[in-house]
Amino acid sequence: MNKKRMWIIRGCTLLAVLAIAAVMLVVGRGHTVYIDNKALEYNGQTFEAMYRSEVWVGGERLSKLAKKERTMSTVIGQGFEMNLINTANKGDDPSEVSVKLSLPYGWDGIVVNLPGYLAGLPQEAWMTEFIPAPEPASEEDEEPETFEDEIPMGDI
Amino acid sequence: MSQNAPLLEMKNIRKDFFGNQVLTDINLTLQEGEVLGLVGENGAGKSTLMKILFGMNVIRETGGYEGTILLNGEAADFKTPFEALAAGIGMVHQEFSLIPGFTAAENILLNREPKKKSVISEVFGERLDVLNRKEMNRKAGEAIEKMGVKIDSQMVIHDMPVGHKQFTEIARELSKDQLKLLILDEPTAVLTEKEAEALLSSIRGMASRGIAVIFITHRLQEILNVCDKVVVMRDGQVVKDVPARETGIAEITRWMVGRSVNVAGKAEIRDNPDAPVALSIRRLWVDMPGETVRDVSLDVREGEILGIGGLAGQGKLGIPNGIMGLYDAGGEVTLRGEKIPLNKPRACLDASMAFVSEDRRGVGLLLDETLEWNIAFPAMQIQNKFLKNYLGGLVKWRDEKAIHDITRRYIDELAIKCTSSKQKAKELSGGNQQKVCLAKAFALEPGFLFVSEPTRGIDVGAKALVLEALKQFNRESGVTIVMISSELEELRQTCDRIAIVSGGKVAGILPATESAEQFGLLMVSQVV
Amino acid sequence: MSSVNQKGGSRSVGKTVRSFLAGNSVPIMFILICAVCIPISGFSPDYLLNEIITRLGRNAFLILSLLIPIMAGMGLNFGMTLGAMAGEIALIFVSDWQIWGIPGVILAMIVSVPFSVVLGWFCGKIMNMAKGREMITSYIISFFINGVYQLIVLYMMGSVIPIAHSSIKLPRGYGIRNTVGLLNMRQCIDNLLAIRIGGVKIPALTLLIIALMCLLIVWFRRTKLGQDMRAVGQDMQVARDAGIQVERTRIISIIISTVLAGFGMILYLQNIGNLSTYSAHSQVGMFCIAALLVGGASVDRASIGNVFLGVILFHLMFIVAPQAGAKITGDSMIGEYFRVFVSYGVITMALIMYEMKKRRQKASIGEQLALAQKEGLQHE
Amino acid sequence: MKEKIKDFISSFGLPRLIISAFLLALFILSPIVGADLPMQITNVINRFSWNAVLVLAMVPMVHSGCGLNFGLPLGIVAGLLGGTLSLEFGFTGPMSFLMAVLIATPFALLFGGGYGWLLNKIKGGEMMIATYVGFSSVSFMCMMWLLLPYHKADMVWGLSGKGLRTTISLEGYYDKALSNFLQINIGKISIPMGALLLFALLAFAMWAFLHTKTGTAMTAVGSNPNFAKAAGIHVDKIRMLSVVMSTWLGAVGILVYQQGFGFIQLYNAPFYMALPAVSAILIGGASVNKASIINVIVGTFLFQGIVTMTPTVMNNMIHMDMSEVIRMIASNGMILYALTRRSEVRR
Repeated sequence: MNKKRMWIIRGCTLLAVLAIAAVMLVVGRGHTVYIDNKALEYNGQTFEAMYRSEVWVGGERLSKLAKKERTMSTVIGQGFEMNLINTANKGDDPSEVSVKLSLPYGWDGIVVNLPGYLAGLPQEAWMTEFIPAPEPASEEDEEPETFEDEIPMGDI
Repeated sequence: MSQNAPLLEMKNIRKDFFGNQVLTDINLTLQEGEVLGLVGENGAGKSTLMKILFGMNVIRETGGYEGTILLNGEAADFKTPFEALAAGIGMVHQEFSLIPGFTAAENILLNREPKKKSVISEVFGERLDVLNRKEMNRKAGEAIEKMGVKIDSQMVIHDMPVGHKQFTEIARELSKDQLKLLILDEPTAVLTEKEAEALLSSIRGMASRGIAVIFITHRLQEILNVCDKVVVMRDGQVVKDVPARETGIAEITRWMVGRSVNVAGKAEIRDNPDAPVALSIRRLWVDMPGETVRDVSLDVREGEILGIGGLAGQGKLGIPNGIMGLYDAGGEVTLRGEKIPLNKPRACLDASMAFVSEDRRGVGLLLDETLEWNIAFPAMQIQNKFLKNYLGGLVKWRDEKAIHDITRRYIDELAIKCTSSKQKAKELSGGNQQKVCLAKAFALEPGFLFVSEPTRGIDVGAKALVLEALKQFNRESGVTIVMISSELEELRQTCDRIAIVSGGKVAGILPATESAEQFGLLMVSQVV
Repeated sequence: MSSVNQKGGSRSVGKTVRSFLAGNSVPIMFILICAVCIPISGFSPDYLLNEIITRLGRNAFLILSLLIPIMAGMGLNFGMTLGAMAGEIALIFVSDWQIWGIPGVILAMIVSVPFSVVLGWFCGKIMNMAKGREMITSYIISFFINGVYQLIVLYMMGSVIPIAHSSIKLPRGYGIRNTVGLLNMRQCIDNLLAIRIGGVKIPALTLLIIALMCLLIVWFRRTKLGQDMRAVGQDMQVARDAGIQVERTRIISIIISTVLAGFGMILYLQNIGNLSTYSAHSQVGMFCIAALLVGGASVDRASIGNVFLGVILFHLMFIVAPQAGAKITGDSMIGEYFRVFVSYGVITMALIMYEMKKRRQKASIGEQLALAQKEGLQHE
Repeated sequence: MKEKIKDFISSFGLPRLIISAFLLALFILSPIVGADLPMQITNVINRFSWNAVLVLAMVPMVHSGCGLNFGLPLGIVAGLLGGTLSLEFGFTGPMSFLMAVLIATPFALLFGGGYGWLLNKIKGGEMMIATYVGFSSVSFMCMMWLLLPYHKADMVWGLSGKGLRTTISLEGYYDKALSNFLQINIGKISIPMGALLLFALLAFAMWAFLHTKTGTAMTAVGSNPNFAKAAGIHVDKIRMLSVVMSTWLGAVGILVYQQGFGFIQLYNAPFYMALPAVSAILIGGASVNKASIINVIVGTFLFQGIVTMTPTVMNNMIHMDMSEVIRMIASNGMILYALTRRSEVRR
């Protein structure tokens, strides 16, 4: 009886720990969000980039995007919020937009195309995965010299 | 006394270690609240009997025992000491089993500590319960109360005088609620007079509480003072079982040592008082754990075989080990007029003394080496025998041939059973190992020989051979021999005079012809 | 007899005094070294203070993991390196799964546990087979497992064990790079609730965690298991006779130590901010042990106080030595080598003191006997 | 003799079996996978000649019961002092090797003496303390290499003009001093006779010593100190002697190694040099308190065989070089095995 009870308790604890782990896996997932101010082609239609777009994340200005510019921000978890102060064309007075995005779990890097988003196109149009360019193989080609290999066997 | 079944009943207990009988048909009953004094020489079988009762592993490892043990009329056969404990049998061994850094209280309740549950222990099991110190101290206090001897439950063991350690052990047993029978194995050995008295009175106290006590000691007076009945054992048999008030020390001693068949064919002994003194020992003390020598003065005469007897732990073994420099020693030793420096083994050996240690495997032999090495080594090192000198003695080369020859010689002379002289010492039987040790000593061709427990743990046949070899060595090459043994009989057969050591001092020296009783009295005279 | 024991009593008191001095000679020596080096090095006090506090947060937890095996009489656990490796493996996985920040740290700790337990169990088993030479054994075990670690990390990860991100993989396609960046969890715990007093940053949360750890150890000492460990540590045979499962207890103590070491390593690395895959663990054991000993601990006796004093003194020396050395000899390497030398020297000294103490305890009964005899004379 | 063989087989533990089987496999595989066998064999023999003496340095201390000499670096340090000084004093060619040995000797005796004294103070804890004595001495010398007043241009740092370099080329000094001496070339296999001869000489000396009175005493002390004491042997003296011998052999060993390797490596190089020697002799069939010359030869051969063969064979088979790792696991596993043998835990 007592033993059984103990095992039950242990099982629960184990589950609890695993649950925590699972939660961490979700809430801890880090993403890099790339915000583009580029013209977007979407089935024949072209959405022009804005003249200026200030990107604010977490109350501080990330950058001021001109045409064809990109900025990036990191976020932990799948919810991403930013404020945009857009100036469509030179001379217009800026309009403020606050943006809430939910990011796909699987993507490390996520590209958000502002013109597309603002034009209210479907998500797959303006949100794409960012695939880093395969770095040149030359970089760090040397075998990891395990210099703390306690035993430099090669030379007794 | 209660009329119903006795607390403990042992019926025809028999036990043999590999063929040689150590217990034969032991019968023993004990009422609850009764104090039983168990006496007998070393090797009489007391401790074996207790081991059986307490379910010690050695018993099962050596093939169990025959006969039945009844507790309150029910058969009991303990596989482990823990079962015995559970059944209410407690035992206080001679050597302490206490944690030095713990307080008395912690030791008394070792591994039986009262605990408090906690959240964490729910998960990781009760080993993570927190100790309930208050409760511990209370229980410890209680146990100490029961014992009726005042000791500080908060004192750390290694700051305690020996006596208090002993009491802590007893208190531990008393703290077990189920305790019905307490076995005390020479508890007073380490106590001062006053402590001993305190213990005795506390034993009475326990008895009055209905706890039965089996009390093993060599201090016969104590037995008479405290016990209800005395059981005397000899050669693995109960020779007497009488109420304490109906007997006396002299009688008990006779029962202890008196041989049923009194050895008739005693070898001729030579006791010539006017022989010059070969070795004279003055005010010797030796720090040999368990065999402490306190103050020994002794003269060994030229050409005799002097026996040194006495009960275990009284210090007889300390004497040769001290003189030969194996243990810390002080005092004065002169061999044939010249002073022997102590704590210098080499000096003794150079003075042509040799020693056959009682600790064959530990000191006597190179277990991993060949017989040749074992026999030739000391002679080689001390007297440069079996060596070839090259470059004018610069290189001392081992002379394998000479070594082989000497080894073969002794193998033949002492009839050592072995496959070859190259055999490893550890592969030999006890008896043959002992012979190798003798050969080692003989090879030194000593002028004076210490032999310590030459027959310990070897079978009867080998015993006779070894003793004969010694006697021959003495009689033929006139070497003075001091032979230490805890078996009085073999001393009486082999030796000319026998000194009895008791309480680390020489209690007396008698010719071997003296009656066993006399020796017995000496043995127990000043036991500590 | 009893009189002898009284003698023994008084003598043992004297011994405790002596052993107290012996035990604290090391810290005193270090205070002196630092006292000399600090002015020479010419570091500003609050720079030093900052450094010390950072290193305190970085190392204290690791060192705390050493206490329990000492309590169980298994000496300095050179096998704590195993825990460190477990922690590193966990971090590699976590950073491959792109779990960042505090969640990453927590996850890493959880992941490290199974590895630590297995390794600790192995270590304990082996040490039980080599009773009496635990330290050298645990020391060799750390090398042995280091080999296994490299087998896994250098050859299996990416080939057998899935590793997604090429950023931590070697270009050749399997094996982990020499350094794995942990930028995304760098000092995430230290910075949370960090307090700044003057120029000094105090990583409150980290220190809090360490404080909790200390409480945990204090609590553990008072549990049944803790009691058993102390018993086993002092006399295995007696403990066994009393029915304590000696082997099991010893293994548990090593497992606990290994797990804690794993956590400690993770905290350590989140502070450093990157993981040098093949070297981070190899020295950690040595430095932690040295620090503990500098704090006045010995092979058979260590307290939480030792840990903190040790961290402070040892790392103070560690910071100032190179500068001081450079100032004196004009060669910065001298200081570098000096501090390594000191670390090893300290451990060597501690080991020697320990062995000598063991032998000293055996002696001195002889004198007592001689004394007793004299007294005997007087009585007569 | 038959007995000897039997003993040898019986003392042959499972790990050893595995390791030697592994080496055998390597030898068989190497031609199959297209590695150049003669070259391999030459390498093995060469490495053997470099390292054998260092392994031999284990024997005396094992015999006297001081356990495995993890303190070997102490001897190595003495050797390094000898080597560097003989260069500093401007000796060149084979002469410089001879001088190096001569100069190293007093250091070795000095260090060994102190080391032995210490080990006698801490009987029972030898191995751990030996390890750390080695480490301390090496890290201490790290400072000395910088501070000692060396001036020889091709030893010190170019610009500062003081402080020894981390590696010093022995070009023109005792590089290959022994190896080239009566080198024999059979086809593609070349055998460094000189080095082997020196080892043979030392090994013979050791073998002979163990047959003298003192040598016998040493073995006895290792086998059972109490027995030796009872037989009037001055145990501490014998242990001391064994330690000094080990240290001196360590010093010579590193010099022999250098002459083969062609460089003096200073600073951290000696740190872990004890472990390979230790595992080598264990692989050869020694235990914590028994070791013979045969163990040394067999062990060094097996160990160096693995060291040299694995990389090439591995590379040719599966194109990844796991040799490093395999060596770490094999050798340390061997040491662990030896440490955990019940029979030896008694002391």
